[in-house]
Amino acid sequence: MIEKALTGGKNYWLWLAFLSSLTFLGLLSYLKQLEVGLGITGMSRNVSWGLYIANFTFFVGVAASAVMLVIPYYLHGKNEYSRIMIFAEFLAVVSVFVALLFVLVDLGRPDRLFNVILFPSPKSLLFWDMLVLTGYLILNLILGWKACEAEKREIEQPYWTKILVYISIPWAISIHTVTAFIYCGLSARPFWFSALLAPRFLATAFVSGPAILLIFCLALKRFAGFDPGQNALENLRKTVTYALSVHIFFFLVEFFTVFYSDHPEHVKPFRYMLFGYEGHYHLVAFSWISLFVAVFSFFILMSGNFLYKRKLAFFILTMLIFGIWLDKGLILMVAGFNPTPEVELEKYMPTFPETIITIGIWSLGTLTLSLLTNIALQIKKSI
Amino acid sequence: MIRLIYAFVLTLFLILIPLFGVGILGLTRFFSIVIPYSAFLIFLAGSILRVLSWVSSPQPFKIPLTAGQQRSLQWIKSSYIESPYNKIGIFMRMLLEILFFRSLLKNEKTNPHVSKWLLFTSNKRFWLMSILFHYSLLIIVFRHLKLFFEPIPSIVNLLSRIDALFEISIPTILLTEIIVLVCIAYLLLRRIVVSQVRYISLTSDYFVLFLLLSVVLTGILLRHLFRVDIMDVKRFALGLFLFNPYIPHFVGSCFYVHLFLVSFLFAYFPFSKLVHAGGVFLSPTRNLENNSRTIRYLNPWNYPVKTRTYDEWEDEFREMMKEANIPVEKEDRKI
Amino acid sequence: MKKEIPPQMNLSPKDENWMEKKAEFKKGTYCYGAPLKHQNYLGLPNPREWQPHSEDWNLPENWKDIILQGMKDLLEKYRSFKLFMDICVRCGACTDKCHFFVGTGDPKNMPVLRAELLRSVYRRYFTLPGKIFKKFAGARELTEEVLKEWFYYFYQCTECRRCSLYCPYGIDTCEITMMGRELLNLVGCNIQWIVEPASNSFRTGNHLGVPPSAFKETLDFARDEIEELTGIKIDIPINRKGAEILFVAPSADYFASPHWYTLLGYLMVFHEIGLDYTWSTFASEGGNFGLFHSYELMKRLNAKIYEEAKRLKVKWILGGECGHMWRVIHQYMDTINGPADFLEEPVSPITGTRFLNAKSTKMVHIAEFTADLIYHGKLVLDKKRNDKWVITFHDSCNTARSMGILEEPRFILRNVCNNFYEMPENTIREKTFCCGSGAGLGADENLEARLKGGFPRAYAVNYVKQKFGVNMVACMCAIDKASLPVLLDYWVGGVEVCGVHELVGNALVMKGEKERVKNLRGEPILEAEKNEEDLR
Amino acid sequence: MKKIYDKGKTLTGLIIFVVLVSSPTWYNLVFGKGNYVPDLKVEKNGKECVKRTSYMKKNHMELLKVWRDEVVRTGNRTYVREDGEKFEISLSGTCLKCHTNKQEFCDRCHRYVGVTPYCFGCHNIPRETRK
Amino acid sequence: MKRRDFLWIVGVSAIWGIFFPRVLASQEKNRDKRWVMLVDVSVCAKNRDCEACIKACHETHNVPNVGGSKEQIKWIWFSKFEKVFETEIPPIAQKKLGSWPVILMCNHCENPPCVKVCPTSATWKRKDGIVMMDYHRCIGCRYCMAACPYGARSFNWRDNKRYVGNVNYDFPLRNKGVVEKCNFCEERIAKGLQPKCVETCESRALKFGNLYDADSSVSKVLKERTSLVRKGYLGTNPNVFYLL
Repeated sequence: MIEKALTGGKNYWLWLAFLSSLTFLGLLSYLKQLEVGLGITGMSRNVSWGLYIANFTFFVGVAASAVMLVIPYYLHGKNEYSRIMIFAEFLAVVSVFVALLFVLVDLGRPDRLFNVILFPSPKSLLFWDMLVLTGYLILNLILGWKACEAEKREIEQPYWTKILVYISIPWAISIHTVTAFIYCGLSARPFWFSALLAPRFLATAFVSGPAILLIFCLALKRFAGFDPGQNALENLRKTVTYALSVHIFFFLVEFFTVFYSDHPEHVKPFRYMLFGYEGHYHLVAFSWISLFVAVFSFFILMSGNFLYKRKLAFFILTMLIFGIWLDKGLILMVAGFNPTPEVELEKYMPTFPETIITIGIWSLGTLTLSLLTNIALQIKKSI
Repeated sequence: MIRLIYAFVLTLFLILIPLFGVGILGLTRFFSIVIPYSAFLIFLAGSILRVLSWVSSPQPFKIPLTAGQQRSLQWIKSSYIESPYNKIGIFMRMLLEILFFRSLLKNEKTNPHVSKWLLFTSNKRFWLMSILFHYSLLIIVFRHLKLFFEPIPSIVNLLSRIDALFEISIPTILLTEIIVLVCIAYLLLRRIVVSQVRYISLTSDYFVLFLLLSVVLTGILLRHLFRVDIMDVKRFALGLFLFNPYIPHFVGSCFYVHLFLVSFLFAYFPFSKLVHAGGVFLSPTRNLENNSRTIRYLNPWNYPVKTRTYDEWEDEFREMMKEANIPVEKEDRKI
Repeated sequence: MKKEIPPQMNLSPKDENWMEKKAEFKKGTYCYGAPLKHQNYLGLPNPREWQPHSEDWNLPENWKDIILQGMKDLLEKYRSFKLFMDICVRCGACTDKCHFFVGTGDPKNMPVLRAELLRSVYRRYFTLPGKIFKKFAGARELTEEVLKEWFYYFYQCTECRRCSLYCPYGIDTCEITMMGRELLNLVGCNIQWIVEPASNSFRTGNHLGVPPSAFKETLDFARDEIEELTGIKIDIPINRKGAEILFVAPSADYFASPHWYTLLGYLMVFHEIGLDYTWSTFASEGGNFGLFHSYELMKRLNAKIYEEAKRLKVKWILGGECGHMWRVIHQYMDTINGPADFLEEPVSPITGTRFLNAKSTKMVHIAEFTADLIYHGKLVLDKKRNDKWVITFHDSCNTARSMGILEEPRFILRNVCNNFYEMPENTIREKTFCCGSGAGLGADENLEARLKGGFPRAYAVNYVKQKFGVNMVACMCAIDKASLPVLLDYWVGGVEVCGVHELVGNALVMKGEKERVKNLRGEPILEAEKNEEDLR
Repeated sequence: MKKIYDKGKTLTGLIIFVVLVSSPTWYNLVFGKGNYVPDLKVEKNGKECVKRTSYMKKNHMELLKVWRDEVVRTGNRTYVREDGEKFEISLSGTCLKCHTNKQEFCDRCHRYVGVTPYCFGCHNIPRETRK
Repeated sequence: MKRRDFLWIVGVSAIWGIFFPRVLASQEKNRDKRWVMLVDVSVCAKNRDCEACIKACHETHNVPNVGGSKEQIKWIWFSKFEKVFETEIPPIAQKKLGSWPVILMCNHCENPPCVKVCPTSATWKRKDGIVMMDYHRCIGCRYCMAACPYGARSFNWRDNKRYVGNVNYDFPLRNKGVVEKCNFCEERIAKGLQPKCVETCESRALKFGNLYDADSSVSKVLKERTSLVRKGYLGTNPNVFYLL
């Protein structure tokens, strides 16, 4: 079945070549990072996590969001998603894969990776995150592959895949919850130290994941001549809209709690993020962009004929995903580490190699997704 | 199943030989010098003779297996690797075959299915395990060169370092150690579990796997448990190849078992199915061009045979042909 | 589904020691021995009347020595044989690739085991470990039982080479089977369905033993039939000296159905383009059953083509739709009976295309020839005339895996019909499944084996029938045309078989033709039916 | 031997094969170091070793690993030998007291057998002889 | 040793030994030691330019001097009182104390957040209260840095060995990619010595001792003098006390 990934026209190959070269550049930069150390990144003693972990968080969210299709499709038997279910599963697979890669490149000693398994420490959430993420990856790989195979051979999926589907639903929630727990269990970082962090993560995940899938489907429709079905797109739009409203609501709740209580440790990072703190305005523009995009696109998305204006839809969705990425990525990291324990403010700016590595991983993810998508498309075409 | 047991017992027996010979009889000289030298000689001579015996038979016909479009009309895209028509195509085909096990990659299982009759499912796992197995063995052999070369070529050190990519325990557990064990276990289990393969398996098939397994296991034991004085081992290894034999003192019986099994493997090589390593280069269905209509291929033993000539044939049918107004040879001549 | 999955289709053989299991000659699964008359005519060794199922095979006294000496000779003659005896690792990649194994579930039909039948004896008498360790080295004695087993299984292999495609060392069971049959021949163990056509072919020039006069009659009949269909009276040259091209087709094309319609197709195309060609009564057969018997017989039968080309002073040779005929021509003819230096490099007189790939052998496949005509727009084709059919294409093993002629017929088909669908990808092109009757096994007495062996092909046809409504299988092999109808009728039903050139003939718009209301089969063309409906 | 077909290719292949399998011989002959056996300098200015030489030759890495874990993970810094003699667990404090020259002791042998232990990355031993 | 030998002998256990050694080293509850450090802020305030302890510590432990960059590595350092105890002291008192230097180091918390989060137990709490770092096991995930409320942990962003001035060959260096921090001079304590910083401080601003030993000077001092801990409200229960 894998060989189907290698059938395609000239544009397809150009696309693959483009992604491969970006991946290759990323690989080169990573080799450089291995040689020099993480010093080539913009991370510092005070902001010790940056772009990599930001992306990790974001992609875990995208992976978890597959559940927004799985639940209606498998639990409620809504068949709108039947044509794109496989893509949701592949997107989940690729996202977990990418998320794990981001953790890998963030490690100071990747050669000791297996210590996590050799010396398991159940107290550490990173240990659990490793477990749930690899579990989710395997689960979705099996599900996606079996679905593809069943489609290709025109046979029923084996009954045990159904059981795996049921397992995968709480599992999807768990991966993002555990990822949120990594942050919100730290009393040292008041910006993260909120019970609302996990729900907020899930809300943003259910915006970004379906939004990516929506763009993906629109692109497939436009470039690959594959029709996902108008109902599926419409439902995705609704999912994004509702999740977006919850996201905005959660943000306001957090905003209220922090500023009404006026707890100094909690107020400081929020003030730094939204209004600047002691003359440092690193995040202000990003924060407002993220907020504005969320609110603005919420109103646009509410419109029923949103999907019919393709260019607008592309634009709005891209902006929205970017806004969410800023919110649970960059801002989460920088505001989490600022102010430092000694009440200093440390700016974080990703460096060039760091960005190249990040782009490399994105490209590798996109490459994998393209290959998988092509397999699925070829199968759909051949039957 | 009985074949599996034969093979297992045979392997155990082989392991016992050096244990007995060195451990009880103390024949260190025999096992550290005589055995390796004779094994190597058998290996070298046996392999060469085996290849020579193959090439002493000609390949009378050009019988490539075409797995793709032939080169015919210019506007039809021909598959120059799958159906090669020149040396480059052959080279590519053999390269892919030998380096990437291309034919095995194509493998797919045929399964009976109640309503669909047949189902073809891809079987890339077998390919993956095979290729990992072979490359691991290659790297392991390469790693051992550090014992035979002084100074050690940097490429050998580099490879060893890559093999020790993950820092697990001291001495580092190597990637190939794990991979090769997993692969042998897979290949063995496959022979036992898959009924088709179990049916065709001979004692020697199991035996080779057991032999390799015991070589690998004793090697791992030597690295991690029953350690040896590696300086002494290197001195021994270098001595062998410089015809200046040296009997290692600071090694245990595990070392002798390893050495004996490796020697046996080498000596066994030319007489076993392991010769596929050389034979694959000679396979006429893969290493010949599909151009037999373009260039005449010669068969050295092509001998004349008794055919039925046209004249003989016309003699039998002439009258009939004339009646039917079919032109005939002799008749024409007469007129 | 018309038929349930065959009960014997169990691909998980139960544990047993295959070396100790004898071959069982069950009626319907083996072919009859060759009649004495034909053995004698060809001068084959140990001629006698015999049957495989009889206890005593009347082997010569020293049969064992003959076989072992023969094996030694073959090992010295064929590197392929020697190599394939040594390098198999029994990895099992080939096991379920054989249509006979899939269809019968008989584990000895697994290609590796078919080879092991010979290999076990080879080990015993030709290798050191085998001589010493015997059974433990996988060796066994050559006994009469083993010989019978050889006979049973080497005449249950159609030499289709599908297993070889999957073998990591390219071990070719076809070669093994050929060697096995060579050896069996040394002690006079042949089958009727191979020796009789071979002897006929040797005597009269064609398998069916058609004498020249009958050959001419049947071509005249074809001429009349074409006139009836198209209103055009065509000319069919026979034994015409100085023609540019000698045309050689399998004899079934002019005596069997549905081959016959393919013949009409050839004739119409040749007439339409005004080809300067001739048939030959001497070389009235392209097929070569010697291939299934022995090197020597193959060479003896093949010689007539070049001889006739030389006699008729043609420039080059064109070959019709046939499978094993093309294996011989493509991979053997030039080597065994060449060089054809009295001929010229083939050039299409119509398009000027030089057939560079046939530069030395000087023989061109008709699919290559016609595809070239169509590509250059030399034929006016009306695809609608084939609309009645939903067509799929069956690659013949020999042309697919020994020639690589895959695209040419597909190109032709796409140009002569509107409804063309491929069978599942695991069963076409180089992965094609045999019809189950190749390599001289198309007899009646072994019908059960044939039907089982053809099962995977029937599966694929059934698949496209269910899915696309396929009702016509096109192919380019005379054996296929003969065996597929029986096979498909049994397993699938409602699917017919035709040659590629039958469809070309249907679609061909000839200059000056009358309105075509019937296709080559004499059935109304769908289009015509529609017109009638419109009129009503 | 009878006639050999494909002589050129086969002989080339066989020559490559022979050259490869005999490479240890000619490589060592060409580079002339085949008989080299490193000479290890031990200055016995301390007591006798914590373990027998034969044991240390084979298992020093194992002992160092155990020592490492004893010190780092359990905080135990004393090693008691079977005969009751006590030693401080310390690479630099105990081992290097006798084996004063890393280059001529550790490195020589490690280089000879192609081993690069990662210990010395952090447990730095100065270039000059340690006293 | 005995346990290890046993493991090697039994084959199955051998594999287990490779993969899961010493996973479940249980922490003993009944401790007899709790090392604490007392920092007399008022003494330091009199010697504002004194960096003797920092210099001595960093030299002893081969702490690279990366400079004031973002990749700085520090085991012991100082900051201003108003930054360290921002909310602990009323603003009016900050007028006097605010600019005082405060010596900072790892607090070796009784309830260390960094230990909890470490996915490989590369950092753990010893029986005597010292929060230890195992450089052999650290994978460099920097989760502990995120969890530490005191900024006590530094990461080797690159190979910093060239920044180590005079190498102390009795103490290891660190490779790139691992986290490091103050170890309360456990290697000196083992020999019965005081931590280097304590030993170096001529004005005796630093005191070190066992809190569970009622007779120790630190117990006595803590009983009598007012002391602060950093961010006590987080419940980490630090073992570095600041005397006012």
